[in-house]
Parts: sequence; C-alpha cells; structure tokens
Amino acid sequence: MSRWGRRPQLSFPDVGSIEGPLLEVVDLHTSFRTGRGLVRAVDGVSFNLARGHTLGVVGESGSGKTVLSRSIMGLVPGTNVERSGTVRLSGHDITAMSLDELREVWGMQIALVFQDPMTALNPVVRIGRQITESLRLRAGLDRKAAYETSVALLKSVGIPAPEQRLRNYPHELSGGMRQRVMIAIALACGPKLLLADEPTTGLDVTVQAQILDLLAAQQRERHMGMILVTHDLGVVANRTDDIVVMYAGRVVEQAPTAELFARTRMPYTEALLRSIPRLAEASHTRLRAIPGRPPDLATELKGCRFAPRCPYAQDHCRKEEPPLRAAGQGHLFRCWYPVGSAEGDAALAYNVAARVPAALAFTGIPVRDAALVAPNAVGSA
Amino acid sequence: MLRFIATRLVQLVVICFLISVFAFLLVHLLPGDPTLAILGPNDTPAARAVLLHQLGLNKGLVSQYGTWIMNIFHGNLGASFLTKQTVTNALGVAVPIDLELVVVSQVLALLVAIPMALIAALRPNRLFDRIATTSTFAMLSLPTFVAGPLLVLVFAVTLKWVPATGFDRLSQGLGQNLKSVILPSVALAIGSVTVYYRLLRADLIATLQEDFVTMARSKGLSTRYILMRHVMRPSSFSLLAGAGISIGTLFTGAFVVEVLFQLPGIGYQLVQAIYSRDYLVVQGMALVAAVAFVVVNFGVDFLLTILDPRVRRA
Amino acid sequence: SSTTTKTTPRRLSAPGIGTGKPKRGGTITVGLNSEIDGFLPSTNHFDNSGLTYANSVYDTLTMIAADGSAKPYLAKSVTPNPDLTVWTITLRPGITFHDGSPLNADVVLANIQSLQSSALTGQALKGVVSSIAKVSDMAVAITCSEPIVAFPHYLATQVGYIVAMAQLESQSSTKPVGTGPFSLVEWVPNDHMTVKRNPHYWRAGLPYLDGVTYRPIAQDQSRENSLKSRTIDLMVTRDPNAIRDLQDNSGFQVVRNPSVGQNDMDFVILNTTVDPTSDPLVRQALAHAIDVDQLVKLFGAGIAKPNLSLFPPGSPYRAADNGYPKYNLAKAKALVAQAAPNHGGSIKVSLATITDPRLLNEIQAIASMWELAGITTTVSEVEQVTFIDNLVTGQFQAYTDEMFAATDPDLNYVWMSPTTANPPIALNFSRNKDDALEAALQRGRTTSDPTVRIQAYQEVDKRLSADLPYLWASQATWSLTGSNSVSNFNNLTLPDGSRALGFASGIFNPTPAWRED
Amino acid sequence: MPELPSQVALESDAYVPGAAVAGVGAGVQGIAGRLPASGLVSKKGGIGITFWICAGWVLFMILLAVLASVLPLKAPNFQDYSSVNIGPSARHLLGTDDLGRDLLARVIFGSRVSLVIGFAPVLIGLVVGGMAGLLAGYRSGPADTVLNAVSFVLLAFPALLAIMVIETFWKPVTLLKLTIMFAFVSAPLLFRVIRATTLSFASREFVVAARATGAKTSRLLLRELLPNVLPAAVSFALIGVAIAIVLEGSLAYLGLSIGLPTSSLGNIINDGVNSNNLSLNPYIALWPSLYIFLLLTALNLMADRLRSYFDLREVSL
Amino acid sequence: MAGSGTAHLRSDDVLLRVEHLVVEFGSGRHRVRAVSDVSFDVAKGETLGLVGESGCGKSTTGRAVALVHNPNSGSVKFDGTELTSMSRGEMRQARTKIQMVFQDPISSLNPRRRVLDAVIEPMSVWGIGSKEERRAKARATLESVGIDPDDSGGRRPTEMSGGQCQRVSIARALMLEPTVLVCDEPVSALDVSVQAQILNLLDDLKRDRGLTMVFIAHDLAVVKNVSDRVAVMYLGKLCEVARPDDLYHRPEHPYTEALLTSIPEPDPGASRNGKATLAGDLPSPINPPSGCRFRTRCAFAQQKCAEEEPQMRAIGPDHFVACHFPLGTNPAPSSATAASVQPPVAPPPPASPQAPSWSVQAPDYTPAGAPAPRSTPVPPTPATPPAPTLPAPSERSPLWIDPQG
Ligand SMILES: Nc1ncnc2c1ncn2[C@@H]1O[C@H](COP(=O)(O)OP(=O)(O)OP(=O)(O)O)[C@@H](O)[C@H]1O
Ligand SMILES: Nc1ncnc2c1ncn2[C@@H]1O[C@H](COP(=O)(O)OP(=O)(O)OP(=O)(O)O)[C@@H](O)[C@H]1O
Ligand SMILES: [Mg+2]
Ligand SMILES: [Mg+2]
Repeated sequence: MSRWGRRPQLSFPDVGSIEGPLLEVVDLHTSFRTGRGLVRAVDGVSFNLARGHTLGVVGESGSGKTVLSRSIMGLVPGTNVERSGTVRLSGHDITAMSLDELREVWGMQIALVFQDPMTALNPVVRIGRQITESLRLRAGLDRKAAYETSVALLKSVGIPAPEQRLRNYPHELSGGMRQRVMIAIALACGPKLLLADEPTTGLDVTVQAQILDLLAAQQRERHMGMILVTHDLGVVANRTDDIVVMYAGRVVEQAPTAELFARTRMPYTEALLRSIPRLAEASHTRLRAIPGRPPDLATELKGCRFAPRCPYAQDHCRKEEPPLRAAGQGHLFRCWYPVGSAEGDAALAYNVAARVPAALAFTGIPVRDAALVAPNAVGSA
Repeated sequence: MLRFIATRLVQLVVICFLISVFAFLLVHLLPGDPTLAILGPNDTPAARAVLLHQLGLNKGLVSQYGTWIMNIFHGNLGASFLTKQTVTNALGVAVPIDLELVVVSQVLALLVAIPMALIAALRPNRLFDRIATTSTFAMLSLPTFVAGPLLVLVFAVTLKWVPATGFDRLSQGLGQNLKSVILPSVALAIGSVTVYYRLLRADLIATLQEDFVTMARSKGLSTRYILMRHVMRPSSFSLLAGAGISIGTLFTGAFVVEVLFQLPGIGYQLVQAIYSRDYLVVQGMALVAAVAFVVVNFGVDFLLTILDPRVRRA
Repeated sequence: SSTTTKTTPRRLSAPGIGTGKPKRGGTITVGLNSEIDGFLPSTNHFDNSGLTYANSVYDTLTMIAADGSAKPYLAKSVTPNPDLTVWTITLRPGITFHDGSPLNADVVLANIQSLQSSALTGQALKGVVSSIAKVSDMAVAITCSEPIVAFPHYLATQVGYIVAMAQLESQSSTKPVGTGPFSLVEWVPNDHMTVKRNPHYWRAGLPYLDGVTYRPIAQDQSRENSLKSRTIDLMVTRDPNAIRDLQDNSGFQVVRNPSVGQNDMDFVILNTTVDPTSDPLVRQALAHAIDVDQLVKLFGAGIAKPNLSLFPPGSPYRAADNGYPKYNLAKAKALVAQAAPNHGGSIKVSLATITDPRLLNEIQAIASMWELAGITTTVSEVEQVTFIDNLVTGQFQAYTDEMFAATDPDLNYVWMSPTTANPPIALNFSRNKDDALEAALQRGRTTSDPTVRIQAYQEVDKRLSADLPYLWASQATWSLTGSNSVSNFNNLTLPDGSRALGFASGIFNPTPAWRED
Repeated sequence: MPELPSQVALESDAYVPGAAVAGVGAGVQGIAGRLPASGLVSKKGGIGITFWICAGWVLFMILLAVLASVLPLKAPNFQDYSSVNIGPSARHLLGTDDLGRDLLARVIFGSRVSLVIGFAPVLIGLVVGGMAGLLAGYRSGPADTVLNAVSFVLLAFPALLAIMVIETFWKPVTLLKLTIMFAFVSAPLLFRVIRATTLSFASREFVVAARATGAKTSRLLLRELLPNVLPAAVSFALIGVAIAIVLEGSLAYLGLSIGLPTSSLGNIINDGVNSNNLSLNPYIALWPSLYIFLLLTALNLMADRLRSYFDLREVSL
Repeated sequence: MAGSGTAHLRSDDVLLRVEHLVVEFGSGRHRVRAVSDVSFDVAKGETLGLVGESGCGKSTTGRAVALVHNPNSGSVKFDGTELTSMSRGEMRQARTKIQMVFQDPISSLNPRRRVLDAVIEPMSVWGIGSKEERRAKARATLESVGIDPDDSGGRRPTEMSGGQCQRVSIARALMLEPTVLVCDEPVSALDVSVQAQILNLLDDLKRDRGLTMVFIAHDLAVVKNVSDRVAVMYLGKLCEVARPDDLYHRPEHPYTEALLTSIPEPDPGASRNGKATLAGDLPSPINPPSGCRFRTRCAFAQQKCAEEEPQMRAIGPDHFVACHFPLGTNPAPSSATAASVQPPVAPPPPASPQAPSWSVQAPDYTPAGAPAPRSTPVPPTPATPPAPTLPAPSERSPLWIDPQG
C-alpha cells in the first residue's frame, strides 16, 4: 500500500458519536470559469441531512444536481472551478481539508454513485479489482479478505454468481448489473454518507425499480445518510425523507417528502409534477409540459429564475428574486406567488386572462392556439 | 480467441503475398538494367544475354516471380549480383542492427514521451505542457541528419563516451554493444518522441476527463495509483497503434541514421542495393522489411485486444 | 618523400614513420571511403579501398619504390628481352599462399590467363599482353604485342595481384586466398572486413599487427568523427576540409599524397561526341570560363593546389607551357558568341557529379562561372553506379571526375587512346579522337629512351590542352591520417629494406604498421 | 451501449493488422479532438487570438514564398565569392553559405519547394485517400477489405525506398514528380485515418436516419460523413505537412530531391551539416530548421485551435 | 409468454401488417435473434405502443418496419404491398411513406449540419420542389413542431437541448409527409419536463395529420398516454396486446404486470409495499430460455412454461395474451414460493388521481383533476378582468415567452 503513496493518519471520529446532523451544507457555491463567463452551477445551496436519512435532490437536467453532489465531496474536476461555502461532515469542514485529508474522507466517509455506470467504471479493469482496490488500499484488507468482502458485497447488491462476475469486465455486464457494481464499490468501505447521482437515469423502468429498492435496503441496513439525485419526482416520492428541488443552481423548494407533495408551494415543483404522465390518467391526456428552457447560467440572472417559464410569474418576479421563505414544518420555498396561496391563484388567473403562453400551457390550452390570439384580443369578443 | 488469431493469421498471409508481389513488381517493372551494373564496361550483347540467362531475367514475369517465391519458401532469398553475398547473410547482419536500433530508440522515446505526456496531461495548457509541446515541435523540425551529427560532435568527438560510427554486436559485450547503438537510437528517438507525446497526451487528457477517473478519485486512491492503474492502459491504445506504424516503418526508415553512423541495417543495405540495381537484394530486403511491418502491426493489434477487453468481442 | 607540413612533438621523423623499436601485436581499425564488390582481381572493381583490402591479403608481382620505379616483389625479377616485347617473370622461391599451396609459375600463369579472359581486366590487358607461357617451375614469359616499356608498373596494379589456385578455380570473390601479410577472418559487406596476421608471411618479421579491421564509412564527416572519437585508428580521406582540420591537430599524423609519378586529378570530363561539347570552340569557352584559382580557394580548404595539366608540377612529362586555356572570362564570352550560332543560338551544357556534398557545391560554382560566360548550365547529381555506366556508354555531357593517378604515364593509355573511344563501350570516356595524341601515346609506350618519352608525354599534355577532353582543376588531396596510437603506417619497405612508395592515391598497405600503445 | 468513438473504430474494423492503424486514426482524431476547450480560446467568443496570430504567420510565410521574386531579395543562386561563409550581417541578414549565396534569399526561395512539397501531396492524399477512406469506412465488405489491404501494403512497403527506386529510374527529379511520389506515401496513411474516423461515424444514428430518407450512398458520404470526418483528417494532415517537409530534407540528404542549385529547406540544411559547417557555420542549418519549426508550431497550434473550436462535445454534464 | 401466434391480428383493413418478423444479428455462435417471430398490425390513424424492457428488440422491430434494415424473415405489408421483397430502388421510394424518429435525439442529427438544412435534406434527396419551396416547407414544419426556424434554424444540434433535437428529428421525419411514423423511444433519454413537451407534440401531430404511428418506449405510463393499442414485448417476442386502458386495469401477462409495478409514481402515498419488482436480468437473446421466454423471471412459472411456447390468444375484447397462465383467469399458482412473492392481481389503481393543491378555478381552464381530453379542447373564453393589484396586460413586460422552448 505504501507503494502508492502515503496515507495521512487523519483521526475521523465515529460519526455516530457526534451530535448534530451528519451533513451540513451552508451556502455552497460552485462556479465554472468559461469563455462565456462564470457559470454558476450551484448558487448558494444550504441544507442539512440527518444520520440515516435520505434526501432527494430533484431538478431538470442542467439544474446543477451533479455539480452539487460533487461539490459536497470536493470532487469537481477541472482547473476552472470556484467553490465557496461550507460543507461539514459530522462537524468536520470538508471544504477546508487538504487533498491528503480529503482522500481519507473519500470512499471511507462519503461515497458517490455515479450517474452513468458505463462511463464510471473503468472499461479495461476487471470488476474485481475495481471493488477490491479501495478495500485493499483504503480499508487495509489483505488480498483474501478483500476478495471475500467483495464477493459478499456483490451478493448483497443482488448479483448472482459473484465469484465469476468479479472476473468480468464492465462491458460484459448489463446496465443494471453495472449500476449494482457501482453501488457495491461505493459501499465497499462502509461510508457514512452515500451520494447517489441519478443512479437510475438511462436504465429501464424495471431495472430502475430494482436499483432503487436495493439502495433503500442498503441504506436501511447500514444506517447511512443518503442523497438521491434525480430529475424524476416519481423516483423520490416513496424513497426519501426530505426533498430539495433545484432550479438553475438554486434551491427553489425544500420540504419533507409528504409535505412537499401535499402542499406544493413552488410553481416549478408543481410544473414538474404535472409533466409526468400517470398511469391513472386516460390515454391521450394532455400533459402539462413546462414551456421554454432553463436560463443560461453564464448570464447575470435577475429576478426569479423560473419566472420566464412560470404560469404565475408577474413583473415583480422578473425584477426581484424571491428569498427562501418558510412555510412551517421545515418547508422552504422561493416564490412571490406560491401555489395554493391567494396571491398565487390571482396571479395565475391574471396570466391566463392575459393569455401568457406559460399559463395557457399550464392550463391545457394548446400553446399554438394561444399564440394565434393577439394580445389585444383580451377582453374583446 | 483462437478464431481471432486464426482469421488474423490468414489475413497476415494474404497481405504478405500482396507485399511480395508488390516488391517483385516494383523492382521489375522499372526501367534500368542490372546487367549494366554487373558487367560495367564489359557490356557486350553476348555477355548480357549470358548474364540475363544466368539471372533468369529473360523468363516471363510470372515464372520469375514463381521461382523467386519458391526459393523463398526454401529459405533462399537469392544472392547479391555484385558481392555474391546471399541475401540471407546480409539480413543476418542487418536484422540484429535494426532490431536493436528499433527497440532501444523506441524504448528511449517512450521513456521520455510517457512521463512528459503524464505531466502535461495532468495540467494541460500550463507552463510545462506548453514547453513540452514546443520542444517536441522543435524535435520534429530537427531532421535526423542534423540531430545525428550534433550528437556525434558532442558525445563521440568531444566527450569520447561512445563510438561515432559502427555497430558492435552483442557478442562483443553488452556495454560495448549499447554504446554503439545509443547515439543512433537517440537520433531516431527524437522523431518518435513528438508523435508519441502528442498521441499519449491527447488520450490522457481525454481519459482524465472520464467519469471513471473521478470515480477512482472518489474512492480516495492516490493520484499515482490512479494514473498507473486506471489511466495509462485505456490511454495507450492510440499510442500503441502509432508505435506499431512507427516501429514497422523504422526497419527501413532508419537509413539516414544508418548512413550517418555507418550501420549496415536493412535501410542502408537497401539504399546500396537500389543504387547498384541489385534486384534480388532489393526485393529480399524490401520483403523482409514489409513483412516485419506487418508482423509488428499484427503484434500490436494482438496486444490491443489483450489490453482492451472490449475489442475481444469481435 | 611524402609531404607533410606538421611534425608532432612526440615524433621526430615524418608522420606515419615509426621511431624506435617496432611493437608487435594488437589490432587497428581503418576507416575507408568506400566498399568493394569482392576480392577477385579479374572480376571485381578495385578502387582505392579495394586495392587497400587487396594489399592486406594479396601481394603484387612488383611494387613501386619510393622513387616511383617498379621493383620486383613477389617476383624475384621481371626482365624484358631487348626489344621489350617479352617479359620474363621469375618468382621468389618458398612463398606459400594462406592455404599452404606454393607460389609457382602455374599459379601465376593461371592468374594472368584468368585476368586476360575476364571481361573487366581483359580490356585493360588487351594492348599489353598477347600471350603467356610457362618458362620454368618458377618463371613465366609474357609476350606483348608491341614493346611495353612500363610493363613492370602494370604488375604493381590490380592485374599484378596473385591469388591462390584454389580461389581461381572456385572464382570466389568473397574468400580471398593470397600470399599477403594478412589473411581473411571475415568480410561483412558494408560493415567491416577483418584480417589476421599471416604467420607464414614470406617477409620475415612482418607484419607487426595481429590484425586489421577495415570499415567502409562513406561519409567523410562520419569518418573524420570516427577518427576523432577514437572509433577508428586510421582513415583515408580526400576531403580537404577534413585534412585541414586534422592537420592542425597534434593528436593526429596526417600523411599526404606523395608527389611521385602522377596523382589523381580533379577535372571536368567533356563528352566530345555530343552537342555542344563536341564543338572545340565550346570546350575552349568552357575552359576559359572556369576560374580554377577561385574554385581551389573555395573548396581546397588551403590544402588542394590548382594544376592545369595532366602531370603534376615537377613532373618531367609536364610541358613547360602546355597551352591550356587560362581563366579569361572575356575570351570565354567571345568564344560563346562565336560558337552559339552553330548550336541553335545558345549554348546549353549539363554538368553532373556523384552525390557528394563537396562535389555538389563544386559543380554549382562551376555552373555559375559558366553562366557568367553566357553558357546555360544545368547541374545534377548521379549515384556512383549510374555515373560509371554513363561514362562508359557516353550518356553524359560534362561530369566532374577524378582519375589518372599512375606511376608511369603509360598506365593511363587505355583512358586516352582513340582506340578505346568507340561505342558502345568506351574506356576513353570523352571519346576524344586525336591521331596526334595517339601517336604521342604510342611513342611513350614503346620507347625506352627517357628523353623520347619525356618529349612524347609533353606532347600528350599539349594535345590534351588543345583538344580539351578534360578541363583541369586541381590535384586530388588524398591523405591517410592516423591517431597517435598507430605508428609506422606509412613506412612500407621493399624486401631489400629500401623504402617503397607507401600511401598514394588513397591506397594503403598495412604491412609496416604497429600499435603504439 | 455507449461506446467510445475509438472503440467503434477498433471493433468494427473488419480487416485486421489494420485495426491497429485504424486505432491510429482514432488516436489522431484524439490529438486535437479531445483537447480541453480552455486556454486562450473561448468557445463561443470566436476561435481565439492564437489562431489568428498563427494563421497570420503562416500566411506571411506563404506570401513570402509566393512573392519571393518581387521582394527586394538577393538572387538566391548568386555566388558572391568575396563573402563566403560569413555570419549574419547587415549585408546578408542571415549570412551566406559555402558559395557566398545569401541565406535569406535561399531560405525564402527554398520555402517555395518545401511548402509545395508539404501541402500538395497531403492535399492529393487527402482527396484520394479521403474518398477511398470514406467509402471503405462506410461500406464494410469486399470494397473495404480490398482498399484496406492495398493501403496496408502501400504502408508496409518502405515509403522512402519506393521514392528512391522511382527516382533512381525517373530522373530528373521535378517538383511535380516529388509531389506525386509523396502523395503515394500520404494517401494510404490518410486513408487509414479517414477510414477509422468514418467507421466511428458510419454506425451513428444520423447516417441511418439520412438513409431512411432515401438518400443515396454518394450523398451520404459527401453530405453526412465528410463534414464529420474532415476535422480529424485535417488536423492529421497538418502534421503530415510537417513530416513531408522534413522528409524532403532526408531526400535532399540522399541527393534525391529537387535539382540544384534550386534551394529547398532540405538542401540548405544539408549544406549546413556538411564540410564541418555544423561546427564552423552552424547558422546555415539553423535558419531552415527554424523556419520549419515556426511553420510547424504555427500549423499545429492552428490545428489545435480549429479542433477545439469545431469540437462538438456531445456530452453535457 | 413471450409467445408467437397471430391471433391478435385483425382482418379488417389495416395500414401496416407485420407477420412473423425475425431479425438476427451477428453470425455463427454469436447469432443474436433480436426479434423472433413478432406479428402485429396498425390501422390507419392508430397509434400502436410497443413496450418492453431495454434490449428486448423494440428498436429492431421498429427499424425493420421503417426499412432501416432488412428482416431475416417475415413480412411487412404496407397498404397491401409487401415491403421486404422490394428492389433497392423501390425501397428508396417506399421510405418516403414510412419515416422513423430515432431513439437518441442528439445522435440522430448530424452534429455538423444546421437544423434547417437537416430538415430540408429529405426534400433535397428527392429533388422535390424548388429551393425556396423546400425552405418554406421546412420552416413551416419546424414551426409546427414548435421550433422557431428564425431563432433555431441556423443552430447546430449540439447547441440545442435534447427535447429540441427530438423535435427537429420529428420535423425531418414529417418533411416527406409519411403515412406511418415510427417513433423509437422518443422520450426515454429526456428529462421529465421535456418528455411532456414531446408527448404533447406527437399527440398534436396525430390529431392534425392523421398520422399512423408506432410508438416505442419502455415506460407504460408514457405509452399509455399516446397509444390506441399497446403491444408488450419481451426478449424478441410479443406477450400481450390490448387497449391501453385495458392493459393498465387488467394486465394479463405477469411481465406486463411487472412493468406496471416498476413505474415510479410521483405520489408518496402510493405505497410500495407488496409490490415486488422484477428480479434478475433479461436473459441473453443468444441463448433464450425454452418454452416461455419469461419463465426464468416469472413468479407463476410452471413446468408447462418450460416445455411449451405459449401462443397469442384472445382473452377479452381486443385483448390478447401469450401466456399459459394469464393473471386474470389464472387461479393462484400452486407454487407456494411464487405466491408469497407476488400478489395474484395488481392492486387497483387509486380511485381518483391526486387532487391538485391549487384549487382555485379560473373560469377558462379545467383543473388537472379532470383533464380535458385532446378530442374536446376547451375553447378559450374571454378572461375576467385582472385583479386590481396586478398590472394591466398591455403593460406586460416584453418578456413574451417563447412558447416553443
Ligand atoms: N466543468 C464544467 N465547466 C463548465 N460548466 C459546467 C461544468 N460542469 C457542469 N457545468 C454546467 O453546470 C450546470 C449544472 O450541471 P449539472 O451537471 O450539475 O446538471 P444536472 O442537474 O446534474 O443535470 P443532469 O440531470 O443532466 O445530470 C450545467 O449548466 C452545466 O453545463
Ligand atoms: N447492430 C446490432 N448488432 C448486434 N446485436 C444487436 C444490434 N442491434 C441490436 N442488437 C441486439 O438485439 C437485441 C435487441 O436490441 P434493440 O435495440 O432492438 O432493443 P430495444 O428494445 O430497442 O432496447 P432499448 O430499450 O435499450 O433501446 C439486443 O440484445 C441487442 O444487443
Ligand atoms: Mg447530472
Ligand atoms: Mg431501442
């Protein structure tokens, strides 16, 4: 082991003995310096995660979920990254650690399940070595113990005949199996916190269900904290304690899962929910798509970031960004005209009357038809 | 795997056949008369006819090719018209030289290129990368016939560390042998470094951006371990393929160095033979060089399938 | 009488001449400027390197003494009949070949017959030897078709090497068996030729060295670097830059070409059968246009000397005023103007040389001089084999060339005589047919009276200046350079102890050399 | 299953010893293709100042060569015996050579030969090898097998040897002949690169999609595949330009290049190496080498920039 | 299941009829039978949904129908004409009638061609119309799929989002005015919000142009939304064919049932308890299980399933299944283990969907709880005057949102 470099003897107290939350993220910002300007991928995110709990992070593609999960680890690759804010794991500030110390945290304390199992497994290294290397180099197991542990790990993630699978290369496994291997690797050193970054995107629904069940089971068994990142509210609905909804790098709503679904405040969350086709609905039911697309993070954003696509948005929204407001029981949201409130209803009604396309789309009037109506037609006929 | 090897061997044979036809035709379809070179001032029609007959050059092309190929299968590549040396003997002299030149120069080139590429790829477009890139271009613009004499001036003439010319065979002792090939090898390596560096650096940069590297980092592995165990292998495919062509071509492409350092390798002897229109030597040497090229690339191909498990599906 | 300009502190005598007691043993490595095609005198083309190899493994029947005269060597004596048409060669007794077979009349007879019947040497011997007969066990008689005054000189050249019967029978060009001071160990063409001491050498006590390795190193620069880096001990060169460089270096002993007989000349050979060089006016114009002094200054590195004659300065055969056209640009221009109408209004010449950086620069300089005189010149390079082919078949216009080294002017007969100027194959490359020249050459060949010979060859010199088949430039600058670890490499002696010619025209004989360390 | 482009090339390579070569193609594609888009260039903000500086420099070099005869240069072949082998001075900015010729003039006139030798054969190879490579890469089967084998034979056969044999029997050497012979060397290499790159695109969905609209093969090759293959081919070709220029030097060294006294960068370097010039007058070999270096660096920087500018990364985080 | 048979084929006039389709890849020992004996038909104006796990051969079937590659055997009849036996030239002609939208929106567009050019391309291939006409039509088509040709026509695919790319490829497929459109998982690579945009678009197209569609996906909820008839595939074979509502309410095939259970519902109340997900991986198509191909993962598998391949049979009105023991008819399996794992019948769907949290009724829209079916769009009615606190509509900021996203 010493062959591969010195390991600092960092004393990392057992997480269980620490008071307070497992993970505290305070005002985390991560930006990329690019030719177009500063891309604020994560823009002031704060939340806490209790031990053994699961947090769902939801948001459209590009809303900064992956960057968030990697910034929590301090593992955003590239030389053009700027990060600020604090991430405390069991009270230790990860953002202040040196690379050597971080290496001690990575894998042992926090582990990451990557978005795409095909690209995250080394195509030319056997599964076996990819699992055992951290066991041997990090957990200090000998060859035999590492082998046995990895067999047990594969078994626990539901891979049949693990002894044979250890000798396979990633491409010899199916997508679902690769994702399980990824999870096994992440679990290898018994992390206290598991970050699962869209662990099922790109997998088919049946496999997705298997993987999510597996994650839930492992988390329960190990009493890990887990952050489950996805763009599909359906995925997190049954499997998380709390949900953070992100939009354009910002947290726009945060609530315990049941609360979020029961009393959605943020129009964006609502729109996301409504855009999912449901089995219960009849065939050919019109879906309420969110028109437009997310803002370019490299530009200076004024007002609420969702305003251009929001059925409720008013001038105020475009001028001033709403603060994160509380609505009881740990429910935070970022909106001037929240869903279900009188202001929100009025705003929506106003927008519909004014034939704002976002509002019309939201209500199910085909956008194309709406677009044919000239603005000055309001009130006539 | 066996099937894979078998099909590739068949292809190898077909290619070798094509190469032999090509080598044969190239030499035979060109104007010029070997009898002139052999007879020199004594070129009379009668003498020429006799000689043509002796050399079998008066027969049809197909029959000449047939004879030549059959002889090759009997291990007989013919003999030089001029020196009467058999081509096999000449190859016996040339091949060890080329083999050693190729091996030493390529090992040197890789020894320089790999660490350079690693450092540059870890911090692309930073100072080291820019310096390395610029200096490799400088190396590329320095033809061997400039680099060679410069090296000789410094290390042979001034410092007298190594001989200026000639090849000492391994039988004369490893030290002596290495001394005699080090300068030509360095001269050859200079060209290869650029190519290898560029190929490897590009692939390394690409690989380092791969998710599996981040994944390896997320396991808390050290940079060195990740580079060696995770990054090098998947980044080496282009390098290997490039090395295959480079090494294959060096069997004859090294002749400027061979002339400078008076090493009678295949390239050098080929040049001599072409000048003296020594057909059989040209054919034989060209064939051997081309087959060497094919075999080296076959080997590289094989190595690639071993290194890259994904290819093996084929 | 070798010319040197420098003596090293360690040595009181001339370079290449050993002082003190000869040391036995050791081997040396010699860098040569070219490789040969084989060792059979009758079929292989011996250039200076070939003759150097031959000197190691064979002996010649005669050897040239320091004064330029031919002395018996393998032969005990070479004696003519009174009208010089029959030459009897009596062999030294007790000499054996490397294979143990004895040197006797049969071997010599077989050798000369084989040379005669060979396409290569037969041509040169045609006008010299008409028949050969065994006189005794140790003597043969050679009958010439006409009196050949210089006959013993011929026996010191390629046709004078005697090879063993076994080699003659096998016609092996790769395994020489001779009587020479060394015998072959191995020959790896283009790499090296190694010889070891012949323990049964007929010259008692010689040679001193255990062995010699010859290495052909074609590049002048590489050879010089090899010597400087101690990769080789001795080297042959004709590159004035190298000589200049080494001459100023006390670590080396530079032996220059001796001024005995004729040296190789650097010149431009003109084909007198193709337009426009077939026109004597054009040839004159070309000659007048070359500023030889400038050429020598540019390329001679202070070593080469201009020479506008077949014969070197000091040679009795050199005409006091041979009438060679001196550099005169105005005259050249006038001649061009005069000749141009006969050649389509302008004169276009193509000038070529073998692929050699120094020569390439030289022809560019000559071309630019000709251009100044109004002669359109194209230059090109030709590789060695093609070069020779083109010369013998007449497919050239103007080539730079280097030849005519000889210890007797008659040795050059075959290159100049109109009798060898006929197609398709001509050894008289320029194909110059001048009856007066032929008459003079004949007189020199058949007359033993020195004054007649002197007069005859002075006539040759003048005829060449009038005919202008060759545009003279300078004497070749051959040199043999040794590091201080070799000694006595230029102290060749005859069996009687008197000095032989030693290194000349790029030909080296390793017999007297020894290692110093 | 998502596959790396290079992988596609390797896997679908029907013919074998060539597979390695196909890999080179992919690798070459990688040389410039995968460079990170950081550095001086800004992705949206244009191709970057570096590119224009380099392009300007290359243009300047080309202009010098084209306008050599009207520029106030000394005659490149004029031999001034009064100033032989003098170093850089006011009269001769870069000094003179063994024959007193002005090196500035010789380098600039010589660059004409070198630039033609550098660009023309590579262009020819790009067209010929490119056509064949596109076809072979798109259409697996007998056509591919044959073309592939031919290219491999051409590659395996010692290139410089072929040039020498041909030259030995096809004198005198002219720029045209040199160009043709170099094209023979460059075509199979470019064929392999383009074929490999084509292979990685041929199985892509957009080609299938275009075929589904009823497009003919020729249209597919020219409209769909060519634009995708070209950038990799061009960046490889630019390195080819450098190699060709240096190769001309090797030929000059063997006396097989363009006829004297016409200068080429190769024969000037060659002059500079001979006759102890390397130790006595090192500047003779320096100038042409420096010229090649500057051209090469500029071309490669351009290639890099072009690649990262046109690099269409299809992954978004 | 995963059985053969043609019981589900209709005799009345169908536009597209696929019978005994077999497609194989590779050769020798590594022969993959991606589609083995699949039959289905599509009536004019109908949308057939094709669902199934990843790798079960959906795309391959779709591609064979769209003539992108030839089936090894079987017939594809379009409007009564056999397509598989056509010459190359005829095939090219036929391609104009059947167009395909490919699985991966980004890779099915040439990264180096501009959007407008890509859309014009099909017309240029056939030389239809003048340059201006092509352009005009391409712009109109782009507009119809919700892409602004002025804003996006000059962009390259990489400068667009996945949803936009998908729209462009749909526009391209529409350019030749095909009768049949094969959509291969047009949404599975997309984010849920974009997915909704595309699904709506396809429904519009179907309504407006009377397109006949084959819609491929693995998400039953998605398929249900767009199809008139759904065929479920497993490992190269069909298992169940039914109307979407039937299929959802009464899945007959255990695999259909498993697919339904796997769909994540955005409803924390929907208990997952008792819902077992499908265990194990899709078996290799190189070496498929004997008999019913699903038996290796089926909780109800019996001896018979291993021995005999189930044939497609009618089990209800327009409901066909290829299973020996369909769920609806089937008594609880004798195997005790199976029963413990799998509830015999899927739990009924919640009686009513989740009530919207925003309950204020604006006069001109219908709340989500009672969505307006596409066939009866709500006509826009004049709005009530805006609330006094809000600015007048005419003063609205110029942030007039681009509806095409
Ligand atoms: N290295 C980088 N340089 C510049 N911008 C980046 C970089 N990495 C991410 N981004 C930008 O940051 C934003 C957030 O990206 P992120 O990957 O976190 O999104 P995501 O929510 O994970 O999306 P998805 O659902 O597609 O995975 C995006 O706009 C992305 O383009
Ligand atoms: N070109 C091909 N060569 C070899 N095998 C193939 C090829 N295309 C598909 N297959 C195989 O055929 C089977 C069916 O593939 P197909 O793409 O039709 O599945 P799918 O249902 O569309 O899956 P997905 O949902 O992932 O798109 C798979 O096993 C696949 O590996
Ligand atoms: Mg992500
Ligand atoms: Mg598919």
